[in-house]
Amino acid sequence: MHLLAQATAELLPLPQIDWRAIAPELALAAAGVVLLMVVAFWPKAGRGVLAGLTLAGLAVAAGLTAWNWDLSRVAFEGAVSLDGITRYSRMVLLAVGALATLMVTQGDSREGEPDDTPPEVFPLLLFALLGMVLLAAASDLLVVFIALEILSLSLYVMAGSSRRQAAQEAAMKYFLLGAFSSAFLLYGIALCYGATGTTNLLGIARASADPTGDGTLLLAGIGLLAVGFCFKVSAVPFHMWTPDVYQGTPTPVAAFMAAATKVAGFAVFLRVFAGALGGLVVSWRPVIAAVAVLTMLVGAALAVVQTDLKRMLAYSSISHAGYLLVGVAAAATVPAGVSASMFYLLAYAFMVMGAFMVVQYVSRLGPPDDDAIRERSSLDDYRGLARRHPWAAGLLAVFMLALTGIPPLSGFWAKYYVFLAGIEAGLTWLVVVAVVSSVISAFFYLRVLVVAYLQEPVGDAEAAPGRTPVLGLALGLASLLTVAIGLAPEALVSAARTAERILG
Amino acid sequence: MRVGPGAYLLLSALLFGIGVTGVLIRRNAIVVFMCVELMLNAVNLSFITFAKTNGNLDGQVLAFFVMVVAAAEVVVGLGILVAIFRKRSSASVDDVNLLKG
Amino acid sequence: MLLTATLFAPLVGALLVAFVPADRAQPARWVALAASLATLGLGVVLAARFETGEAGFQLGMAADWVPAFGVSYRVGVDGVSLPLVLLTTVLTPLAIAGSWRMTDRPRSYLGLLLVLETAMLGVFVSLDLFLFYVFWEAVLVPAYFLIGSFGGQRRVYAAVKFFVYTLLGGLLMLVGIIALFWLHQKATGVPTFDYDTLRDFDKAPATQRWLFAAFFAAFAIKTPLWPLHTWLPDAYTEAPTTTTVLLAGVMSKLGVYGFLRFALPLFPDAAHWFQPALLTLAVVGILYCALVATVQRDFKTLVAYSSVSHLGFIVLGIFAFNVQGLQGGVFYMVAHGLVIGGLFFVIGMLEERRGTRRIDEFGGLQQAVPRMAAVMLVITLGSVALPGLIGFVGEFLTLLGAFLENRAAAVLAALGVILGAVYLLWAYQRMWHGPLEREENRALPDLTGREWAILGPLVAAIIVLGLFPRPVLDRVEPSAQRVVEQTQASSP
Amino acid sequence: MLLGQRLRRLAGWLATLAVAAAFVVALAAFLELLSHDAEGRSQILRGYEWFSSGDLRVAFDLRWDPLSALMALVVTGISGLIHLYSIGYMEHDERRQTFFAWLNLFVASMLVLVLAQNFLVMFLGWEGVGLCSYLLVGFWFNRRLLLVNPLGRLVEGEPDDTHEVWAPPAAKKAFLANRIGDIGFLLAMFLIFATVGSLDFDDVFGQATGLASGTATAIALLLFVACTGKSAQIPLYVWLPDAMAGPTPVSALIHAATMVTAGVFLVARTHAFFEVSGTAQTVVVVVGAATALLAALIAIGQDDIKKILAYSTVSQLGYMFIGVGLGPIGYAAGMFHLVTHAFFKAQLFLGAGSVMHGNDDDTDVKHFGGLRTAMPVTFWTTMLAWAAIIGVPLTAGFYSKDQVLAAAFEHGGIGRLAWVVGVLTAGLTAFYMSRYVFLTFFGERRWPEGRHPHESPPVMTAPLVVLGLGAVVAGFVLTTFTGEGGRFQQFLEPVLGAPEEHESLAAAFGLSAVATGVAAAGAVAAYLLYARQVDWLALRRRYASPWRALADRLYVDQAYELFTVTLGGALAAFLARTVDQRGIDGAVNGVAELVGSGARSGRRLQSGLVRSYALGVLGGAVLIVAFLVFRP
Amino acid sequence: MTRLLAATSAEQAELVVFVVLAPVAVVSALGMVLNRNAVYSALLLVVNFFCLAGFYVLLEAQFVAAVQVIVYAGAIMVLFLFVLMLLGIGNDEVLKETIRGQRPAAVLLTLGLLVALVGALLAGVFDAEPASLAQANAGGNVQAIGRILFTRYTFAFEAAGILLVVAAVGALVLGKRQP
Repeated sequence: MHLLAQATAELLPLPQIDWRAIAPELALAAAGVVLLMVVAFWPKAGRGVLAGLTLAGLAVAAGLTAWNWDLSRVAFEGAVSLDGITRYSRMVLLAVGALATLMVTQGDSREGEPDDTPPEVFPLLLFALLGMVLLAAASDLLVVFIALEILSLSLYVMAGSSRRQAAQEAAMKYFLLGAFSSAFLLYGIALCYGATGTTNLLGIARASADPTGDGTLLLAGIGLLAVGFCFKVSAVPFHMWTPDVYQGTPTPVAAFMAAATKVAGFAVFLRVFAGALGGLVVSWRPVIAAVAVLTMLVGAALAVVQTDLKRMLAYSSISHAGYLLVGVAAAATVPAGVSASMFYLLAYAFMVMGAFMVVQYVSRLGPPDDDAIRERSSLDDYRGLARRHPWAAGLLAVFMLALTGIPPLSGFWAKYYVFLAGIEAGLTWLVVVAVVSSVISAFFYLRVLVVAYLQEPVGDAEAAPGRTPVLGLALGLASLLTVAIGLAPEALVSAARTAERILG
Repeated sequence: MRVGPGAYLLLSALLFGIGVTGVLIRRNAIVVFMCVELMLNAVNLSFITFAKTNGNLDGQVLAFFVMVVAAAEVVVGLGILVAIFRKRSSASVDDVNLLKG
Repeated sequence: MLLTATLFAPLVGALLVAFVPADRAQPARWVALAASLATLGLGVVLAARFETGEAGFQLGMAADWVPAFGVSYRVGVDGVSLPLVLLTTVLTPLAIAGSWRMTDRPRSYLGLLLVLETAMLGVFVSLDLFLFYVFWEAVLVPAYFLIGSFGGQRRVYAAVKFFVYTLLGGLLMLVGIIALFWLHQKATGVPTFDYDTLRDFDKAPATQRWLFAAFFAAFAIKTPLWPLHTWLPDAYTEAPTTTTVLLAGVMSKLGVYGFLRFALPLFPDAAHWFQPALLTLAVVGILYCALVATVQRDFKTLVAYSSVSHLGFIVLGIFAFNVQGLQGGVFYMVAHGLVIGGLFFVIGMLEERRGTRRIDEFGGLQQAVPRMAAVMLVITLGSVALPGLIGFVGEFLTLLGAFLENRAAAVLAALGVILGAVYLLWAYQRMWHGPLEREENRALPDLTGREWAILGPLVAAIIVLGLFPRPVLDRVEPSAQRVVEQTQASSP
Repeated sequence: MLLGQRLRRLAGWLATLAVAAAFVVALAAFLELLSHDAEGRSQILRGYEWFSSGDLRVAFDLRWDPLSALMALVVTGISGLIHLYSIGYMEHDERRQTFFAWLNLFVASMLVLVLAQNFLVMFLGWEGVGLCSYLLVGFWFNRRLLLVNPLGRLVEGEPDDTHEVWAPPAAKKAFLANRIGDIGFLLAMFLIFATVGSLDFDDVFGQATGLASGTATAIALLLFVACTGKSAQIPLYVWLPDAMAGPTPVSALIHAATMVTAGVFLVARTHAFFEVSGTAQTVVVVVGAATALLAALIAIGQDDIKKILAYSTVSQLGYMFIGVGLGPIGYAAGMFHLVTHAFFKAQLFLGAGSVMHGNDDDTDVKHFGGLRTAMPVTFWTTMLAWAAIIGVPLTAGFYSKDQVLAAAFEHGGIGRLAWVVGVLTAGLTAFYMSRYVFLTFFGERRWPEGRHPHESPPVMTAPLVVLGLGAVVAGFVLTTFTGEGGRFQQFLEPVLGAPEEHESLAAAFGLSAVATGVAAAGAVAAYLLYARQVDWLALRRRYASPWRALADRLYVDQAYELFTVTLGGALAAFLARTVDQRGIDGAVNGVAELVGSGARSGRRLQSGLVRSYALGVLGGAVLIVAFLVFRP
Repeated sequence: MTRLLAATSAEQAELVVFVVLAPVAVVSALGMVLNRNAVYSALLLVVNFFCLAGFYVLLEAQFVAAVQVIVYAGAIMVLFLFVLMLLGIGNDEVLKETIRGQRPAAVLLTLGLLVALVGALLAGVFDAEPASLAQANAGGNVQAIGRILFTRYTFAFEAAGILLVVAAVGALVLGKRQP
């Protein structure tokens, strides 16, 4: 027996598993599996139960994150690294997950309609989150790729699982384009591997540092990596899926995508470009800067002419990706770039989720129609909202102004911090473009308020949205965070500062 | 005269390009998806080749993982396509454009 | 602490108003009025505690806000800002009283007015550039809703135009502020937005020009300077009249105050470098807008253009870089605030009575409402800067200051004085003189007690401060002197 | 001063008493002043500080010296009488108390003007009287008043012999003309402060002599611009005739006796600058002479009695400017003429007012005739004033005008020219004044049926008498002591300085003989034309076009109107409609439109087709990779 | 001597196999893209995968080659065919392009991509002397892969497990509850 153990040991040394490092991920995975079991063997379990379990899982994961808070190391032979980016994104992602869970629990189907998302959406949500935290923590391109696939597949399914036709179309577009772009990403990984002989970020950093060879192969790989990441964070010209998908998918899922995918995507963006490839910044900064300019302007400009709020939010999220790219462009040379981007992600996540929550609330107004191909999110549905649902309108105003970047709301500080980073990195011209873009974007954020506040309601009063306690809770949290971060950003800013040192 | 890694890499790039073209010009969703698979395999070829030039096995392991991922993708992808096809019996990617603008 | 109380009292009032049940308009009105009067009281105490003859900032208070960014909450008043603070606290209660009759969502309206007051006060008292910017942008929101949801026909267009236009300027200024902050941090390693610190740390002239340009964008749009003025007639005309009172009376001062408090002392060299350009813009604005005003058919629009023209004088005075100009500029701000407030109030009262503002709808009103006519005459003459009335002192000093600095500019601007008399007196003649031809104008009621309560103080101030301007001027002078010294170009 | 309805009847008396009191005080102060010797004759009353900025200090200081004393006496005296007159004249107006309030406000401002010790306080009064003139001219803001069509109902295609105008435009015109002048005053003050560093008279005049002549000229001319506005000289005289739209007492007080003479006073007060700059003096003399001649010409063509008197005023003011423009030699003469003119012109206006009062407010000489029996007092007093103005020897006008001309002649150079013009004008003056008198009081009755001309109440006639006598006596009284180095001149010397030498009696006599002769010729001509049975209307028709030229004020007003109203209005409209809305605002909105259109086209790319999206991805990838591989 | 001959012969063998397989791979890929019948496309793709498997063998990746044949050519492609048959969309597809300019754009951009990639490869490892995997593969390719798979790639391996779970759940969700 003992001998056998010895034999196997020398034949196949047992791997060192650093359980603690991945405790939160494990918790998420476990919760996901448990939920799967519940869904499978207790079909009559209400959404409340599932939501409760999900939240419990998230809470545990959050607790473990806190437990790991000042853990700072590279684990699993460089597969994952625990540093500021990891823990900050974990925190944000778990919070976003909780809000998304609440939204999903409420659902956006009116009384008398079947739920438009199956119960499996809860475990899928957890798995998606798992993929995202992994993505944020991954310090090996292979893990990046796998984590990306985990979250993408979960999201494809969450989108496609709705009975609405638009949702399935969205799922298909998202899937085909996602697979297409991940092939590019993969090719990028291959080229990086070919150029450096490893997929480990530390190794790549080391290899890219030494001047042997002109590194063209590596640069080509970087370019393709950028393509993959830009697609995930929906930067122009890889953005075109975004409006269709956000508009088509059920609002809770869209909100989750808009907030969480960005967090994870930019976390990895920062880790790879600002961290591992920081040495090559002179080569890739022009690319990122150019993409940023396109993203900011195109996103803002196209949002102006939208007539559907979900779609408009999609374009606005594109332009916000542009601002974040400013942070990324700055990050390689200016530490503030990293913390600015992380803080921006935090603020943005809650703003945009809040906005989508209002959308969800409004989409419940009006009579049930089971075979609607998509939800009611046209701007016309918001006419005179202030007269009939003053609270919803008020919250909408808060989120819109925050997205515009009006002080003292969270969005303002985020924007400010990114601008600061940009100027510190000597990218003032880029910041000026950002200013122009945010002026353009003011147009459409205001347009929403114009419709909600300054126009008279059309038709007779719609049916009440029914009781929406859970959604109300979610809205309360989101708005509270948006305002609170705006009034007292200190703690979260200094927390973001700790993310500036990137391990591997 | 012998076959250097360049040949394999060129071949891989060529296959990748063919896959890309396929995605762009085919309308049958399933064929489009097959083209994506072709792209992945082209990349795999690169991985294996690079594994040889680098003299380590990581490339082969990566290729293995890629196959796993591809398998998972196929399952989900085909699921989605089937679901869509159930709603309106066409597999043409051009027919799904409710969402635009 | 007192200052902080003054600053946030209206905000508290707004919250209280929000808690009044939706269907009860009257209590909301009283709460709002009480809040604004309380603010006025605090403002008066502030003025009483103010040390005349002191040049520096007084009654201030400082606390950390976001140390991570070097952002602090620092407020204080000096001779330049105190009169403007008082102006704000005086005009707001009047505006609230003026909107007493409003029946369309009075709660939200009054609440927004109070929020606007806090924001504008904040701009005047901030001594931290970041805090200043925060208040600067915060002004936009209530103003936007006031114009957009309570205004006239083209209110949405006007509101959005106003918002976007001003936001553009503000953001460019933000870039400037950040750059300044960063330069200072790079030079000294200390992250701070503190006004005095950033002013005293010396900057290369070339850099100054860029930064000045950034600040200029914000201030020139807000003031507004020609040719960035086109948002203003729309906004003033479309906004409900009592809002216009605050926009024209106080908000239009934010821009010039910004020049005076920030653009000049922070970037003296650049200020000198840009001086000719600014004087030119000011003069062009004075003449151009005066001419344009003469042919307006809507009296509100006419007054709006006159406001642009008058602000040109203030800019002229400020960019004279001498104590007469600056002191006169500040006094002119107060004068303009009171006078134009009165003008808009009277328009509002006429509109309440007749439902129109078109000049040709009136005529011979003096016969129907002699008291109103008399009040209007005083205000109008105050606006055309008749000696002995409030307008004159400011206009004289600003023009004198400009003359000492640049004679051509002053001479041209003086032509604007004539034009000012032209359009205002012509309008007065068309509306109040002549025969009472329109039937609907015959039965107009004269001023009510409430309206007396609004206009009385204004008229009194216009006359008293015209004959005894020193209470204001003496407090302004030392600080103005200080600004002049700070604006001395380091490299001639 | 706004008294309640109940006190309305008392208002007039109160106001009159107030002014009378002022007069008494002034008189007392005057006598007290005489008690001092020449040096002690300028006292300064310190008031509170108005405002201060930097080294600029402005206080409400008042100055009491011979010049201001003289003006103060004239102002309070004349206006006292006119207040009294107004009680009767405004009897039936329900806004009497307002009228008197403004009238008193005027007197107050006028006193501030003349008593000021520094430029800014003077400017306060300067603008104040302008304001009162605006208010009082526009007093009947809604009453129709008839302006006489100069050609009468005698030219084909003239349906009506009158057309209506409103007082408000006249008031506005007056105010604006004054405003233009005031800008000159303002700039003058700036220049003074810029060069001298103070606005106090003592400081300023103390240093005036040391000024560079260029600066002095600039200051002097700017001040003179103010004078042309206030005192209705070329080019700004056009407001005064229109200002006749106001109540007649106003015309008498403001537009004849006091306010319009403020310009003359200003030149006298600031003579220091003019003396440093010969150019400025020349300008003053030339403008004065030109105005005198032009106005006299136009006066001939007027049928509206108030207009005749208005142009006559303008013309007489020209005389005064000739006087004060000449320098030390003429100051006394100019001021002298100012005083005498105050008497007779006030009388003439009040007389005209009395005529209107008795003729249903008609102002057309064509509608009068033979009134001397109907209104004897008015007639006789007017004759006295008439004598004074045309310069019948021994009347006030004779002395003062004579002194002005003498001074001009003696001054030599430009003065000689001014003398010629002055003499010519004297003739014209005699002509049009006689025309006025003959057409109004002599000849056969031309007034329409149903009108019953009647004499005015004593409260109105009393002032007429006083002023009429004054018109005759004033000159005599003042001159008997004058002549060589007479009292009047000595009295003013502390302020205005002494002339160099005196003219010989013979020369003076010859000169006055010439002037008187020309005047007599003018009077006779008028008599032949208007007092005999000549059909002057027929003549007027025969020489229609030259007549119309005169009647239409030599088209000056039309020219101004074309320039300001038409062209200025067009420019303003162009700026407002085209430049502002299309140009600037168009650009602003254009930017927004640009974004919008760009977005709409960009929207078309968002076709909803997966394959085009994939194309986008591929395109981006190609660009990025290509850039990184083939790095520039 | 003999070893040398052997070596060269091995290289020659590699050359021969490559020269045979490469065209087949390219042609089958092109066929897959251009064939209007989806089923044929699938079959051609299978052919292509077999060729790739062949290359893997040449590149000393026997394990991956085997997986390629079993998993890919076997399982995955069968799944494809199964779905094609199930949905009955094996019938011919109209090849007429409907989006204007799509095809030329596609071809041009692809060529551009190829140019860029080839540029990168030429600048990079194009003619690098292939290192031998001999010592890496010591004790057999499968064992070697297994060793690093369970040491350095443990984490990725576990993550892949999660991925497969997700895929399974996804299939479940998408498959069930269709009306």
